[in-house]
Amino acid sequence: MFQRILVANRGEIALRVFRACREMGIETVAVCSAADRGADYLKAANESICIGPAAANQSYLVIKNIIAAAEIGNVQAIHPGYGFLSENEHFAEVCRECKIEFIGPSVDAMAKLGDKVTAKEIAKSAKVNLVPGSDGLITSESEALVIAEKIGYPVLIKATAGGGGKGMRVARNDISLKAGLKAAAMEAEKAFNNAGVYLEKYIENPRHVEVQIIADLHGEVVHLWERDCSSQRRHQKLIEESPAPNLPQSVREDICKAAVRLIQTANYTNAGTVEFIVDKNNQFYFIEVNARIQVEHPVTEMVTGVDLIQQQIKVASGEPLPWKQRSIPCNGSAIEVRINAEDPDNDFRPSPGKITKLRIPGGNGVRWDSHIHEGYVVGPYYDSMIGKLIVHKPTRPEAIACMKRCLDEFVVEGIKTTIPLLKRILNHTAFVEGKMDTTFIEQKLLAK
Amino acid sequence: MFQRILVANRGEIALRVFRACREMGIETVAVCSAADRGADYLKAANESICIGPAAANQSYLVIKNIIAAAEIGNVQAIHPGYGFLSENEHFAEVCRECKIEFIGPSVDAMAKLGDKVTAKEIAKSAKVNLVPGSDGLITSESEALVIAEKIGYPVLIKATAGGGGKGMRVARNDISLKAGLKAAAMEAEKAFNNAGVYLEKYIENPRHVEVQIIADLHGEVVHLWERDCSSQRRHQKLIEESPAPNLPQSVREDICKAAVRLIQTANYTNAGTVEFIVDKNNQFYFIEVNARIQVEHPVTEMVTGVDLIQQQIKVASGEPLPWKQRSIPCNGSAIEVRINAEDPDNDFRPSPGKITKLRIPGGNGVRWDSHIHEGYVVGPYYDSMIGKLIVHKPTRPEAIACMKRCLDEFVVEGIKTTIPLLKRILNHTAFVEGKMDTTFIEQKLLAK
Amino acid sequence: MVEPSSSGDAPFDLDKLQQLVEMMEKHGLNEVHLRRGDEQWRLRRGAKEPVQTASHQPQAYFMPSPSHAPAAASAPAAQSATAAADPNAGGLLIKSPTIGTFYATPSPTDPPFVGVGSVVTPETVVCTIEQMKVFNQIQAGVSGTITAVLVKSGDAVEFDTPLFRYSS
Amino acid sequence: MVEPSSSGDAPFDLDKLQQLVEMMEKHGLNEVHLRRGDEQWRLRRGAKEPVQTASHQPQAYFMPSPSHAPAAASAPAAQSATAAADPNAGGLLIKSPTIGTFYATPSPTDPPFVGVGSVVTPETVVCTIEQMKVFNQIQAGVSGTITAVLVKSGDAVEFDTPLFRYSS
Repeated sequence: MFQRILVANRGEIALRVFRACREMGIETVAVCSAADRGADYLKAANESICIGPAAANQSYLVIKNIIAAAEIGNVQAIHPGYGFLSENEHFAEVCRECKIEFIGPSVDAMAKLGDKVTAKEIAKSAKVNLVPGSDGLITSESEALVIAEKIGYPVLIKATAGGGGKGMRVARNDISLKAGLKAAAMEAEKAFNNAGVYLEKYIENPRHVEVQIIADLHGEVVHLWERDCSSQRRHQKLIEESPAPNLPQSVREDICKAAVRLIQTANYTNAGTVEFIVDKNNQFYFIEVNARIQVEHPVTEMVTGVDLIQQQIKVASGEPLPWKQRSIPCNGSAIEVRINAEDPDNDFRPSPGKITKLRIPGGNGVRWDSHIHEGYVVGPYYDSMIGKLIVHKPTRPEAIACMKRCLDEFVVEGIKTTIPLLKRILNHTAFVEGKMDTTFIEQKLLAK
Repeated sequence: MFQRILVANRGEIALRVFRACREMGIETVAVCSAADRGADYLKAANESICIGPAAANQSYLVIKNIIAAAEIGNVQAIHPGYGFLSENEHFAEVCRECKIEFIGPSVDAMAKLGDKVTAKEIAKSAKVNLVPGSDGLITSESEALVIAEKIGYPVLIKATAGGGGKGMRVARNDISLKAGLKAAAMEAEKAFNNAGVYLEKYIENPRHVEVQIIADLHGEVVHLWERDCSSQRRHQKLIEESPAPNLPQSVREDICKAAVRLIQTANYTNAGTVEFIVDKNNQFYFIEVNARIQVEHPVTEMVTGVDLIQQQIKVASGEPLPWKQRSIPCNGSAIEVRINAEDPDNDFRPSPGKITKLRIPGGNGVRWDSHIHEGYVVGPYYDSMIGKLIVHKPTRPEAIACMKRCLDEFVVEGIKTTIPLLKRILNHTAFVEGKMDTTFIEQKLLAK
Repeated sequence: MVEPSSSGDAPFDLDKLQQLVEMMEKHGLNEVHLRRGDEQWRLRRGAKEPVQTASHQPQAYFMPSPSHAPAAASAPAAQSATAAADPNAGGLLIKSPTIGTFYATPSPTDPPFVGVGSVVTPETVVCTIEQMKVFNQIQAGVSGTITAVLVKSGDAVEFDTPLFRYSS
Repeated sequence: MVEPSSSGDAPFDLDKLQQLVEMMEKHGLNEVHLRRGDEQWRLRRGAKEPVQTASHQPQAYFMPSPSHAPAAASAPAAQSATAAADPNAGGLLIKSPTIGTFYATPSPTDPPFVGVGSVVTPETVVCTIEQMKVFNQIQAGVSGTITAVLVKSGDAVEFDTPLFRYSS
């Protein structure tokens, strides 16, 4: 086991790793920018090294500065957290060349899964469903009709050179497919000087469901069940939960097994997340792998009782996983909300500033992961997420009631936060009934 | 189910009940003294009524004021919390005469268990072990020798009129028993003008183990496993945990079953705690029943997943218990520390004052139950306990590591607290090995 | 014109001041103004408005914060007490010594114990407050003339709810 | 008309004032006004409104700044940089633009890039900082004369660690 680890991150996830290490008896070295220097959360580390000015591209994103800090800090391993360099395979490679363990997957696995085409090939060979499509450009109307019949309507016509929705059409039957092909090709020709189009099944109002996996260096791969992260605004997750509501047990098991197959096929190690979209018929399609720990990992920790950060460190140090798949439970229901320093009344613009008053809810079933405190200054330099509030209760209705109670108690003054929006989501029928999809917040809740 | 409940208490337990009710959709009415008026935690109630000046005997302890508040506040039930009027059977009686449900046991059960002699008779008829003894005054030396042989040495010779240790002797064999009987009788005659003495088995360095039970109004009684509360100073509990460490599974089951038998025999309903002392050979002896919710109830909530406050309210409203004994788990290990505003360097004198800085630990497995906040003024009027920090982890060593990490993170400025003492206990071999008894803090840790 | 006293030889006693400050903190005093002869001490905590002081008043006055503790004390409290007159209008107040239901009259058909203009002594019964069907007679506790009745018969009152305004 | 007192011979007791200010800060006092004879002290913290003062007082008026947000800014930072001279002694500083290991010389056998007394221009190389076996030449960035070298060869430095003191 490592004796000393550097955490190449900041804020709540850095604190999360410091805490996990402290409980394991592992020393930690923090890196910080000049903007974070002296922040309270750094006291949870054994040492703190300033690696550059506030701008992330001059501090948290500078590989050589972090490696220099690791050498000066005399650590054996680096935990990258999420964001910043966490999915940068070059960083992982440099770490290992410098004989510092990167707490994450192998460079090879990161590279393979980081490339969309290779990732899709891996999924195919692992017999994991991809969104079905034409597997190449459409050469004739009759070919398109055959494919559409095979994959089923509605289908999406997409320009191969496309972007920004241009040259894109949804077709719901043969007639609109024929018309759409022509219109899309013309539009694409005009916009991109390339008339090539292809077909893909159109997944309407999909759910975002992802599977947490962890794999050791000895070939053992287990899943830790799934999370539903459909409550999004502009592809930003706002609320995550485990288990996914209204997903039949057989589908839950199938999706989790698919994730394990894919991870095994990719020879992936350490923690990772396999993302899927799920349609109204509970068909699921592989989207991508997040080759790192995720913001929403606590909901999985609550229902399984597994400390994912500690398990990442143990796996990276060579320890075998301590359990088999069948001994990983999924107890009760856990929900996480992200508290962002954003102004919901002002198009969610970041709202930096000093927190003049702060009352954190507590009590039965409540977990709070955050580095902020009364008097903390939320800077303008980094992500606007300032804390994660997690509840864990025997049932989903109880978890929702607990979260609503917590958000009612929550007081943050001095900055604007997304708490009012979170309250609205928690009261929205679609959420209460567990019938969220990735569009409901923008199309139903925020629509005027 | 009740729609509106009054909480006849203050501070953390009042907040605990407000939160539980809010999650159940039940409105709450708070009562407060003039000293607590305007306190932040009262905002978690729907209404707050000032019932008198700061002194508890003019506010929280005045039955007619609380009943008046309940009538004005238009509630259907009163939750008494712990302390104050919670074990006052007259209060329970008045509540029910006023057609306000008292959320607790029946007056009859409170009265029976509140009386030591009756409680012992109930224990006997429930076949629950009491500390063995002479069952009356010793009439001759030979009788004493027979009894001592029966109950086994060491035995305690106690004056029937005794108090303050006078007329008390420990005898470890026949010789010291004979000598002790004479000496004790003489001392008692001199001190109390009554030479009567009796014998009791002397339990050396006992552990304090208690069993949480809950019983509905339909005859169902279940236990929620045991708690070890041996970490005490001057009979004040400092740290509580569940399950009790180093207690064989068969003993755990026996002690829990004994508690259920006793509660059934007493026709007791609602939540209660059956207290035992446990000797070095894991023999357990009934001491008393606490006919209320207890400070340390959260550790039981963590390992069983049951919300005890909500369950109290459900039972009081007539709902049957939703589970059978066999479906109540005991998962992982939970530890609670009480944070008291006391000065450990000054004989634990209360340390009231304004909290000028406060950093509450958080993260995985951490629960915080408290009404305090930065800027809160701890008054000199009430109990010095200002918060309960609870951790829940898969194993006891992990729970201890997590608690130590939390106490290291904890910052309270402006008042003195027991945190330094708690840290010392958590590092003490007896605690780490789970070999605490009720004397180790005073005799080993605090001894000079 | 101003002839400073000769007492200026001794420095300010900061230990006493410390004692005073702690006293203020403990007791939630907002302002203290002390003067003896030509020595005057004036301390203020948490005050918002500028204090007007006439420049040469020979008075020693203590001004504990207007009524109960400030800030934190701007309590929600039971809204049930509907004031018959504004209790914040200033003046001297007779407050409720307990919680219960206020009755201005001995019985529904009787006239009120007191009304505006009534002269009261400390022993004068000014109302009853009912708790658990018991009607507790409340005495004025002060001497003066009632200038306003602040609650109505049947109103719920809590501890310290203003009941009457009076002038001395 | 105003006859200033003769007590001005003794200076204000700033130690006492310090004690008083600390007392105010600790206890959240906003204002203190002390007077004995013609001596009066008046202190206020966190004041927003203009202060009205009687016009003819020969007052001594201290208003400690309500600003200075220390606390969070008194940073811990890596203790690894062992200063060869006190970096807090004042003066102008050349600070490290990055994190790494400081070397004063181009190679172990060479003399230092600069020493006390060296005259530097912005382009003068003053040291190298090693990161991942790469020795980055660090330029002075300022013009002046080096008056102190604050770190030793082989010391770890972090971003903003003071390296040299200089006079311009």
